[in-house]
Amino acid sequence: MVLKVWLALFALLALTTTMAFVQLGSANLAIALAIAVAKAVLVLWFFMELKGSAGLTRAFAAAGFFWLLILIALTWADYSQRRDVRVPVTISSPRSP
Amino acid sequence: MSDRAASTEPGFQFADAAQAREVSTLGMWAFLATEVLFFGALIATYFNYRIWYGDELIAAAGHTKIVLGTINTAVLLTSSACMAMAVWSQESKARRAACLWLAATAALGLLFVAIKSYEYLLEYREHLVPALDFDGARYGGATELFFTWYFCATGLHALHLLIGIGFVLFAAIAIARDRLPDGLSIRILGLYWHFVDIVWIFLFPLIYLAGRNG
Amino acid sequence: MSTVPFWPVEASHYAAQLDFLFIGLLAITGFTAGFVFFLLILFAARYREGSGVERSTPTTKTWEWEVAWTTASLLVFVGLAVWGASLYVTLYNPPRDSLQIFIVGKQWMWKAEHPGGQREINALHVPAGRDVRLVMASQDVIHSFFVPALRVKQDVVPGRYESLAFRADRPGQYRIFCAEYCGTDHAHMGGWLTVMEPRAFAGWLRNEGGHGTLADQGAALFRNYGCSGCHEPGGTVRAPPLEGLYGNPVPLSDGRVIRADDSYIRDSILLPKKDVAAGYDPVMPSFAGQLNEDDVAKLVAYVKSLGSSAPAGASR
Amino acid sequence: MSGPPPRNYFNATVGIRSWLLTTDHKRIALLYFASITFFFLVGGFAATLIRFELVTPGPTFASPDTYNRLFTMHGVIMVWFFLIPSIPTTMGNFMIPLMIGAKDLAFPRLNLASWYLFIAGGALTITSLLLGGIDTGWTFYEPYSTFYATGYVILAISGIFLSGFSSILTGLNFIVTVHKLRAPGMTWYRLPVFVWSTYTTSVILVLATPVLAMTLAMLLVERVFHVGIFSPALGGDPLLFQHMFWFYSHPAVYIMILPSMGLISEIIPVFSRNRLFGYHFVVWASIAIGVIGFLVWGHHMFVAGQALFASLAFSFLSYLVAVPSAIKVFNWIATLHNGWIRFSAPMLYAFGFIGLFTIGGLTGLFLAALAVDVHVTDTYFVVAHFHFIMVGGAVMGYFGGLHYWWPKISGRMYPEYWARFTAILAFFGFALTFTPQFIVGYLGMPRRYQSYPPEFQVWNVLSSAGASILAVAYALPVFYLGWSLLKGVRASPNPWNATGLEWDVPSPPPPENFERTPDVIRAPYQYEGGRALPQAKHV
Repeated sequence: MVLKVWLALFALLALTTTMAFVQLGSANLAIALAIAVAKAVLVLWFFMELKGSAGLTRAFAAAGFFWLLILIALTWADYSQRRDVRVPVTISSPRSP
Repeated sequence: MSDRAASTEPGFQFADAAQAREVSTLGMWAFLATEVLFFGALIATYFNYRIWYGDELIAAAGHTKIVLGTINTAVLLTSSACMAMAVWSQESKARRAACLWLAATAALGLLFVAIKSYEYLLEYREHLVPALDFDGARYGGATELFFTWYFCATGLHALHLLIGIGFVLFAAIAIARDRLPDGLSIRILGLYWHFVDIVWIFLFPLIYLAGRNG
Repeated sequence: MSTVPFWPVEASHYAAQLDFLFIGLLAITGFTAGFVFFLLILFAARYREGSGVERSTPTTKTWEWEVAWTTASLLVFVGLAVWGASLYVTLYNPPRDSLQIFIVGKQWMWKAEHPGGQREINALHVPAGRDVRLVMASQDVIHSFFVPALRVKQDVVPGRYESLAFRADRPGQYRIFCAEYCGTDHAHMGGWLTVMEPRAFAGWLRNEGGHGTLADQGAALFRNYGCSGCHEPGGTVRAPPLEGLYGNPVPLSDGRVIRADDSYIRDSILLPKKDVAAGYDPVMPSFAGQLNEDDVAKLVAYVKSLGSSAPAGASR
Repeated sequence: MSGPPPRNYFNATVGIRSWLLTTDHKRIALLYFASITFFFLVGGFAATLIRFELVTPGPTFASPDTYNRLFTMHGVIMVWFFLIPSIPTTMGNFMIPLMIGAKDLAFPRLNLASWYLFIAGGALTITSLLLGGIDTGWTFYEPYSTFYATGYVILAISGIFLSGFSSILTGLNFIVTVHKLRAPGMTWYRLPVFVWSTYTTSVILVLATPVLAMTLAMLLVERVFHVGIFSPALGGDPLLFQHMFWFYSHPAVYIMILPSMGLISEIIPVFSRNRLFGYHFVVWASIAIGVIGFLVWGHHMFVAGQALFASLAFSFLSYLVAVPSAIKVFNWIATLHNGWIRFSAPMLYAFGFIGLFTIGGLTGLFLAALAVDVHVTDTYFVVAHFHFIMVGGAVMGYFGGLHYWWPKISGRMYPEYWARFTAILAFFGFALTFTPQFIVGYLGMPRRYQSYPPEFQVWNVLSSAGASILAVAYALPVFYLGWSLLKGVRASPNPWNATGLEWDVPSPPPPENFERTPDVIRAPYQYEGGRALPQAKHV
């Protein structure tokens, strides 16, 4: 079982490295993160035995990541909207994000 | 020590060994939640600066060594697999196998640190280390900001890895000399090691892969 | 100031609106607090241990009460949130033709520069009844420009322009404070805002004189820092022309298009490699070390004076 | 008073070693109690100096720099070394195992490690204080604290860093204990509300403190290596520091108030001999405060240059987080209905809490309204608001809980009339200190000002007068509680005739808490016509 997961992780690593060299603009970050999440879930589910553990342990595992998302989401709300709104209308610069 | 007979040896407050195991696992998971947020603050910093300096961070990330980064990720993933084997064999009472797998995990961990320090040396030669002699003229824009963040994140990760290697070697010796009280499993050590691996899984794309499509 | 002040003076229409909101909040929270205290004292007195009051069997079903006071407080709170926000948004879009004054916050003093070149330290003169927009920058730490009489405040973060818009209606002298802790003399970093009748203000501008308009001083800096060497026609190095640049969209080398505003010009002077104009290579050196905020402001005014699509009211 | 006192956790073992290496949660609670009392007195002393300085508009006795170091020390010590650890580490450590029927916490040695980390952190911060202190304000805002501040910032930050890890370990210990070590029959809805609120506090502690640790670590890197993650010189953003600092610091104020709310929910049913009104709503209100508390930190940065969209979102969410607090206050008031109210000291502290916390909470609505916040943020209006919540709420609750469980902790009764007098004195001293600050705040007096315009002097003199009364009211308990340790009447196991599990063991309790693990048969606070129905029966 450990061998299968190990090979899957290597496959994903190869995939994400090759995908990095493909020019996709802003989608690159999204794909790289998606693959990273997939690898992390593999490690969590099999290596850290979340598969066999109680719901409570899974809740503890998910709590950390969920709270990190809160921090990232609400700071994103500020950073993505900050530049142009502050400058008054006379010379507003709608800088495309 | 106090003569509270019923309550001196550790674990007196647990009804039985199974509860002790559950409690230690839950305790480690709670600790890992704090570690997720501890590294999370760094990752949030990266995302916010990525919103502001998207292209500059990509350009700055171009200076990172992707080949070494990919090898390192492979090394760490393999060490995670070895740790999983070690936990599995230790719990099925295969003491010798557990020792070997733990030794392999520690060795791979040390290999990772070696490759990482070699990478640091290369970056030092290219004057990319902010505090020492960052070459401001050559690398404009947010490069210095990116490398400050890079050294904080990878430095902290390497520190966690070294602590992990210390514990793995300690556990390996304890199992070899059979001084480990039976029932005490190295599962929680495995959880810690896998967590350090997950942190690297998320740092890898942010540091190395971002720079390739600038 | 013999009488003990209880309520801050209102120097602008916005201040009156804000006080109305404050009194509204005071009324609602006062009523709630009064209701809670009344019940507290009533129950404490009525159900004290010794009293023989008949205690009917305690109600077991409590959720009607809960739903009642939860929805009540939720509705009241949402209403207050919307009221507060609506007033806040008016601060954000000042009319286009406001008088622009440039303020620099430095450790323990406010330096103001009027478009006509007049300079003031820890003081500010503005015409009554006219919209004023302060474009503020800080040279060291975070400061905060605060005029209690106008009920406005804006932190000044170093490395960025912050703008604060207000319209002072009542002539008089009002205090200016620094509201964000900035070091030893944080308490002494303040002064007086003098609101004058437009005529008196014009008189004040004249006799203040000043040493040439902001734009003229900018032109002098433009030459002796060597900007003209590249940016003027016939320059040695190929650099984007600045005539008619201000306020117009600028295509960048990485495909984005942004409008050339104050912040864009400022960033191009201090961090030139950040937004490189399309078709030019990033050779411009950074002036971050050599220019302080006042000089940058003058250069920005000079670039603006080279013609811009925005209505001329801003800088003359 | 006949014969030697029975064997209890106090005299089970003797000697310094048995105290410094103890793993008994009751002893660690007392170690914490001694250390935070010391920090409370140090921080309180700084507060009296500040109020004394503000009596005259100009410099009274301190130079601007000394004043800046005073208010920074007052902030740092009160926040990280008194308010955050106060209730969870003392009463939480002592009472939670007793209230859920456990022999000890899940990780006793980790508990002792947490105390040592706390002491190490405290020592570092006190050393930075003795060497000259820091003048950055307890918020350490970025460009000033890294490149312009002259004090021993690195030492102080490392002290706070260690105290942060100490509270993480305590939080972690409580979470696992409440999940796994409850006595048979103690279901989640039979847990006393104090255990619920300390559990929620621990969840906040565990999830918020790491972000503070990382932010302070980055600040240290920046100050030591002069290289900026937040510094504008490199294009970094000082607001990012504020975002991550307040991501911790707003949940931190809920860490301070939730345990006090738990204590009030314990005290009011006992002294009004009445069932707690809407137990489920009070419990879920605590959890709601814990969760929504993480979404509102932006209201500290409305004028800091945050985007309009973010400010609107944070303002709306800040109003949402006020709703659970309102629910709790209404439930406490409803509990008094149809009760037999006795005005003993803990109940007076509880009334003081409800009064002052309600005002503090409602003034929070002023600050959440965007337009009003532009005028009053960074003025004494804000100072009054958070002191109403932290001093009027958390500290009143702390003293209430201290008196409520004093018989159980020390085995002695405190002198009742002294305690009642102190509670009333504290209430009025507090009101006189902080109400004038609302007025002078709206007038526009900024905070952290060593000298202020003369027209604000009247209100400041009133506030300083109130502060001296408050200082007396906080000093008195040290004397009469100390006196009660030696001369106090011996306490019975259940002096208040209350229903919790902790009242079924002798006071002070034996080292192993319960001879046989209790079998819980009933929810807490079950008072039938004034008669208490105990929660568990002991087979």
